Amino acid sequence: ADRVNFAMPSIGMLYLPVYVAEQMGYFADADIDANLQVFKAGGGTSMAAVLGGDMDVYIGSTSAALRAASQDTNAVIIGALMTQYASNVVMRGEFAKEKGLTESSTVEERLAALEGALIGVTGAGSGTHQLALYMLNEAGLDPERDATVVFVGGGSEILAAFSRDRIDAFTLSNPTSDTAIAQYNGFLLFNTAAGQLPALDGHLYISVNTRQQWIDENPEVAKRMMSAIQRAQVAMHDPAQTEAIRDKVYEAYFPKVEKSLFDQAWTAVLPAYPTSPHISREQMERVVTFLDTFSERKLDGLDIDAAYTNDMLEPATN
Amino acid sequence: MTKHPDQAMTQSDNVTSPLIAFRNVGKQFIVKGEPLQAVHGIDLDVYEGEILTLVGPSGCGKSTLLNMAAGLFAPTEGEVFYRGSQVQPYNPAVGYMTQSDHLLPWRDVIGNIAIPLEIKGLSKSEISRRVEELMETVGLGGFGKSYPNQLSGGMRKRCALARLLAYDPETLLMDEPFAALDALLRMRMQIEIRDLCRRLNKTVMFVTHDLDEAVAIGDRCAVFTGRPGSIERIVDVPLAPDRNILHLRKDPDYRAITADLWEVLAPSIEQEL
Amino acid sequence: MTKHPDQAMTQSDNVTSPLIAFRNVGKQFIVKGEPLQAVHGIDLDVYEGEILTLVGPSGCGKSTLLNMAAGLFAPTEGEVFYRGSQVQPYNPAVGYMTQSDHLLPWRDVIGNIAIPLEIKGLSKSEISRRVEELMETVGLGGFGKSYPNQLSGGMRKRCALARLLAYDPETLLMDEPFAALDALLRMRMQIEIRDLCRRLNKTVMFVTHDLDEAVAIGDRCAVFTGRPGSIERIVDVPLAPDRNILHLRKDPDYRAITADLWEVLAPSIEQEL
Amino acid sequence: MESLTKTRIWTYRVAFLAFVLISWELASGRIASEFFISRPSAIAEQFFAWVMSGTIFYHGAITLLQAVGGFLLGSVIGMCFGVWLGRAQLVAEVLDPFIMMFYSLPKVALAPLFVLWFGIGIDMKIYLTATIVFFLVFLNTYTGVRAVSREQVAILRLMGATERHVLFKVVLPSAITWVFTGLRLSVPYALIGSIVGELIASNRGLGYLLANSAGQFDTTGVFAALIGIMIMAFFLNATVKLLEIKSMPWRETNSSREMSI
Amino acid sequence: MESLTKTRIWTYRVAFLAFVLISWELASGRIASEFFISRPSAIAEQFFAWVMSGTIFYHGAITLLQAVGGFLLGSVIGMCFGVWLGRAQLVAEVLDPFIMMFYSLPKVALAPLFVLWFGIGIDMKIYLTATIVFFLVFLNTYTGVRAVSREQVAILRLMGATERHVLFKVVLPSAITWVFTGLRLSVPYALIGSIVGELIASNRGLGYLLANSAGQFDTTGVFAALIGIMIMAFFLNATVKLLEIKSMPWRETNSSREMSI
Ligand SMILES: Nc1ncnc2c1ncn2[C@@H]1O[C@H](COP(=O)(O)OP(=O)(O)OP(=O)(O)O)[C@@H](O)[C@H]1O
Ligand SMILES: Nc1ncnc2c1ncn2[C@@H]1O[C@H](COP(=O)(O)OP(=O)(O)OP(=O)(O)O)[C@@H](O)[C@H]1O
Ligand SMILES: [Mg+2]
Ligand SMILES: [Mg+2]
Repeated sequence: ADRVNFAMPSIGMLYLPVYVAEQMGYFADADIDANLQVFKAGGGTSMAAVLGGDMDVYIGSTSAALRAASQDTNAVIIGALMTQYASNVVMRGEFAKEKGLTESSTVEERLAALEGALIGVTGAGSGTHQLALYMLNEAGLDPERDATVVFVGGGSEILAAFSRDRIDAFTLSNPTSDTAIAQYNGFLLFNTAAGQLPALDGHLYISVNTRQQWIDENPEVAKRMMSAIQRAQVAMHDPAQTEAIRDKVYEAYFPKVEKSLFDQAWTAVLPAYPTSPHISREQMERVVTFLDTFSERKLDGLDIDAAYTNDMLEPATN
Repeated sequence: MTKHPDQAMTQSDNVTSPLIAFRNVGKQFIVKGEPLQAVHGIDLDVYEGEILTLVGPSGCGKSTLLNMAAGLFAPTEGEVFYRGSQVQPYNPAVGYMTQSDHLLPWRDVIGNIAIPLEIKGLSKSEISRRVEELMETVGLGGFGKSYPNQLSGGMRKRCALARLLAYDPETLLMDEPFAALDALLRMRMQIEIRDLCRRLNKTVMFVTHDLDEAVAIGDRCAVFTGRPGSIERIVDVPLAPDRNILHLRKDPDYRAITADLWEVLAPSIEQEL
Repeated sequence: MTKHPDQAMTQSDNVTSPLIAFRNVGKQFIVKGEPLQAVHGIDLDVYEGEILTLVGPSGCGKSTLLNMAAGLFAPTEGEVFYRGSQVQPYNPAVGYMTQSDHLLPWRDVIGNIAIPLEIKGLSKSEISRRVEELMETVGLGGFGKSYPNQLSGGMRKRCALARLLAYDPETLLMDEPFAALDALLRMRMQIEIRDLCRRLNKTVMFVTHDLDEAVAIGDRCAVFTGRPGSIERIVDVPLAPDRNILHLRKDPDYRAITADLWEVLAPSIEQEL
Repeated sequence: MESLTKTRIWTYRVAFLAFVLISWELASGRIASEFFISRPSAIAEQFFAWVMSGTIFYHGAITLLQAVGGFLLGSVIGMCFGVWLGRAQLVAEVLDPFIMMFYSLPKVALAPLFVLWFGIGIDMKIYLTATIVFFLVFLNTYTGVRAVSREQVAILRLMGATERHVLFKVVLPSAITWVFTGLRLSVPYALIGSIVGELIASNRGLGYLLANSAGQFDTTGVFAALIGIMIMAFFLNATVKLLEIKSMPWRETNSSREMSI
Repeated sequence: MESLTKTRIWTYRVAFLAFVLISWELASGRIASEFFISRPSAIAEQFFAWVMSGTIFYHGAITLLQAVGGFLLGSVIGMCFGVWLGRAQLVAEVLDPFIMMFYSLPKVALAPLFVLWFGIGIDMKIYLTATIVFFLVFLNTYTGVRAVSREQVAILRLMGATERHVLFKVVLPSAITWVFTGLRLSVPYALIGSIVGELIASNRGLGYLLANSAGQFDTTGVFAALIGIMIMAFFLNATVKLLEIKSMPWRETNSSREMSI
């Protein structure tokens, strides 16, 4: 079997197809020996490991790959893993009530409610941070003056801060959002995984990234890997299999999470996954535009066409 | 002379009862797990107002005896009494000028001499006045700002002596205090000490290797035998209490006692002669 | 006696040329930014095979002179020569027994005495044989495993002395080596040192405060005046080189010289008499 | 002569710095991609831009406040504990393994608890920093107090000194080299603590600047923030050193005096 | 009597531990939610399960390997540098600010560079740990060497000692207390370094176990992993202490001997 080293920023609901392919034996079927490594140090470090040659594939945010690609490295995106901005936005129940929000409030009302809120995100420059900035921007609020964005670290820190009312809202994926809602009286402001923010519907959030050299040297392995991932994406959406797969992934990766919470999260996050890793140029352009909206450093030097390829996918799905 | 209240007149405090009493005292150290008997069977009385000198071979336990009188450690046999009560750790009635000077290296001469005065809580100006005086007494005038490592060996000793005098205790334990001083200075210091004791009724235990000194300064002299140390003889010095140390060298009595001591201490050499 | 090759016979190396020569030597220390003249205008020759004793008031610069002979620091005026060439830092031809013992606290007596032998690279068995011998010489037999802080003051000195003898240098600088020894032991050591020098033609500079000792042991005696130190007089000791130190005390010549020295050193006291 | 060696030292320092920077500039893009190591000129430019806009001062001030606050808190408590346990042997023996074990915990793993108890404000970062500094100062102070000469203590005791006298006249002066080594060890860790605290939760401070740049994969920004941290470290270190010299006048005499033995 | 105080110390330790654990157990669910502080009984259960399944040994062994490897590497280099710079004053003066500044950099910020240069294997974690340990050992050794009595060195020099003799017979023995304090300071940081290295990138080791539990909001697992780290710290610390006593026989004599002045 060919060994493929996956660098992943954390263990979470954002990388399910990889877990599925691993647990369901899709990788094995494709004659791939998958080695999953956690890089808590973040996307930059993961990308560094891939570019340095220690790791082969970085499963993570598209923005990390794009940044690298725009700075003279041969980073390349070879497939879409998740095509929704699956960081949900949860607000303190009290705060939401004060702002007069209900289940039926419109997107505009919800956005406007962010005024004056203390919004917790994981880290500076992270996907959750960008989402917060995006929402404030959409709401016509100045992120410096009309609200405060705080970097609170990982899920535990965010929950700790949220439980003590130290932040008013946060953006983070399942199951943190589910926990906050269930245990700490949170109000689900936006279910982005379900595409509730129209402008971000279909956003290429998580992708399969590698270095050009690797696919040049191992085109066959890359193709087999991508087909296994695609197989996983398809299987997850198959109503006949999805529950069995869910339980298997739960057993292997999330045994400590409350089962009902996990099931809920699975259902919530499923729509965020496409059934094909195919990437369109329009998707790429949207990501670039999105990033350029907030960052001081623009992605000027980026050659979009060189930064991604669908060549590793089976032609049939194109 | 200030008496420490907790020490004063506890019991049968008449003229003949000794100030310091060693009763069948022995001390055993443990060196690398093996016992080492430093002194044994010491019976010794030191009376108020007298100067008792201790002479004996190197390593016979003279310093050990002073340490016990100061309460640094207890004897392993027998008992040591001070004014009738057993000596407890850190006997505050005694001042101790140790064999090594143990000056504080981070304080200059003034600072070192000032320590006991600071502990007593004197005022700044009072302290500096006293220190100045003491520096003159021991001949360190002008060296107040030198640190111990900038002094000569003899000057360090004098600094320690000044510190002892600054403490001004009831009883002085002095372990070879004048060993590093030149003959002239040494004689001056001997006079100073005798004078001090007579004037202020201090009691002194004084260790020396110089038999002339032992006789010149002492009212009595305890002679030790070698290891394990014990007292061979206690020699009375029949010189006048107000003797003039300057003139002693030509005093026949003085010479006789010194020669006598020599014989007690170094019979082997005397035989060879 | 091994001669260090880089030291040997550099120039006019005849009998009358001195081994160590101080030429108009002065030394100034800086204390708290202010200059302090320790010694000045010292002219002194030390000849091979002789024992030169140095006496003088405390703080007059005797140790300073030895330090310069050992090359610890250079004089601020004049020059110090050893065998005709200027003394460089760490003169390897001399062994120095310093005023403080400076034993290594983490080595026991055996370990401390062994240091120079280890540096010379002797074999283990040779080292332990020599150390055993030296411990007997200085009377430390049985204390080999004690650490310095478990020794009495005099025993520490003896340990330092044994270390010096183990080094076995061409020239010995000794700063009050016997100050903490009792009279008997002291005399034994004096005999030992004189014997050593006569047998092996060692040269010795010997600081002491004991005038009797200075005369008993010395071939010549340099007398210092007080600060800033300078040499007042160099007294020849007209005693036989193979004198018997044991008998000296009754030798009239010896007494005369001692009394003479007293007068040089302490005219003030003599006046009072 | 004093100032001559000073100039010489500074010359060497500048030469060394120049050497490092030039090698870096040359290596960048050749030996390693600029994406990872940036280049000194770009970093300088970025840093200068931050200086001009005041960004660096705004963020630096907050980090400094936290670092100094945590440093003071941690070192004062560390010293007190060190002195106390140094004098109370039994308590020290009992507590020693717990202190060591507590200190082996990666603070990052305790982040949720810190957030829970101290929130996400400046105080949390100060406590975090203090926690880190405490240990370094404590262990050095403790060792220093244990190393105090028992003889000197005994001498003072004989003069009727109380525990307070012994402490201030012997124990502290003789342990001071140890204490200051602990303090100097702590300077870098105070800054690291402050920055790690900012990485846990904040929206300002050099740690934020760092994370923000890192989040945007802006290596130049990362290094510019690190330069800010290093400059701060330099000045904090210099301050502690100055304090050290001032507190130990006899040390200076010791090293500049000629030795006589 | 020796062993009597030993038992006493252990009794107190156990009592202290019991007190902490019971307060924790009681606080859990009352003062703070179990979600954040878990409870000792649950942690013990989890830890025991890991012991039975061997999980803790598998992950612990790797963390230990890295910690010990990094500790040895860092401390050896730290000692060598400390001794060298301690004897070479000028070089020390020149390099001092750079060393301090380098050490104020949060290692986490340098993670990408570490990964780039040393990969993500065990060696990267060893280097990271060594980097952290180096500084603590270096600064203590350096100070220790600077504090060596110049007089003792001079005495040996006069006996014709070479630099090597001086080093092994005076400098090292007299700096050894300092060196060991540096080593004891480093033990916790070696573990922290190893774990931070695992947090940067890994799929095994206690750091992974920690991250894995944290990722699942399994506070019990987090604490059980921390317990593993603490136990390791305890034994490493005990080892260093033992070594310390063995290397300084005269110290023991010093503290158990009766003092005479
Ligand atoms: N702390 C100690 N531990 C072990 N042995 C000790 C200790 N102090 C002294 N001794 C031993 O006790 C004996 C007596 O020592 P002490 O210092 O009392 O002698 P001393 O009469 O003062 O000798 P000196 O005239 O040389 O100073 C010596 O053999 C010494 O080795
Ligand atoms: N390292 C130093 N720094 C400053 N001053 C010093 C230093 N060493 C000695 N001195 C001063 O130099 C003078 C001579 O000192 P030295 O030690 O040579 O005297 P000495 O003749 O050996 O006296 P003693 O008989 O008391 O040992 C003294 O005044 C002393 O204070
Ligand atoms: Mg003694
Ligand atoms: Mg001298």
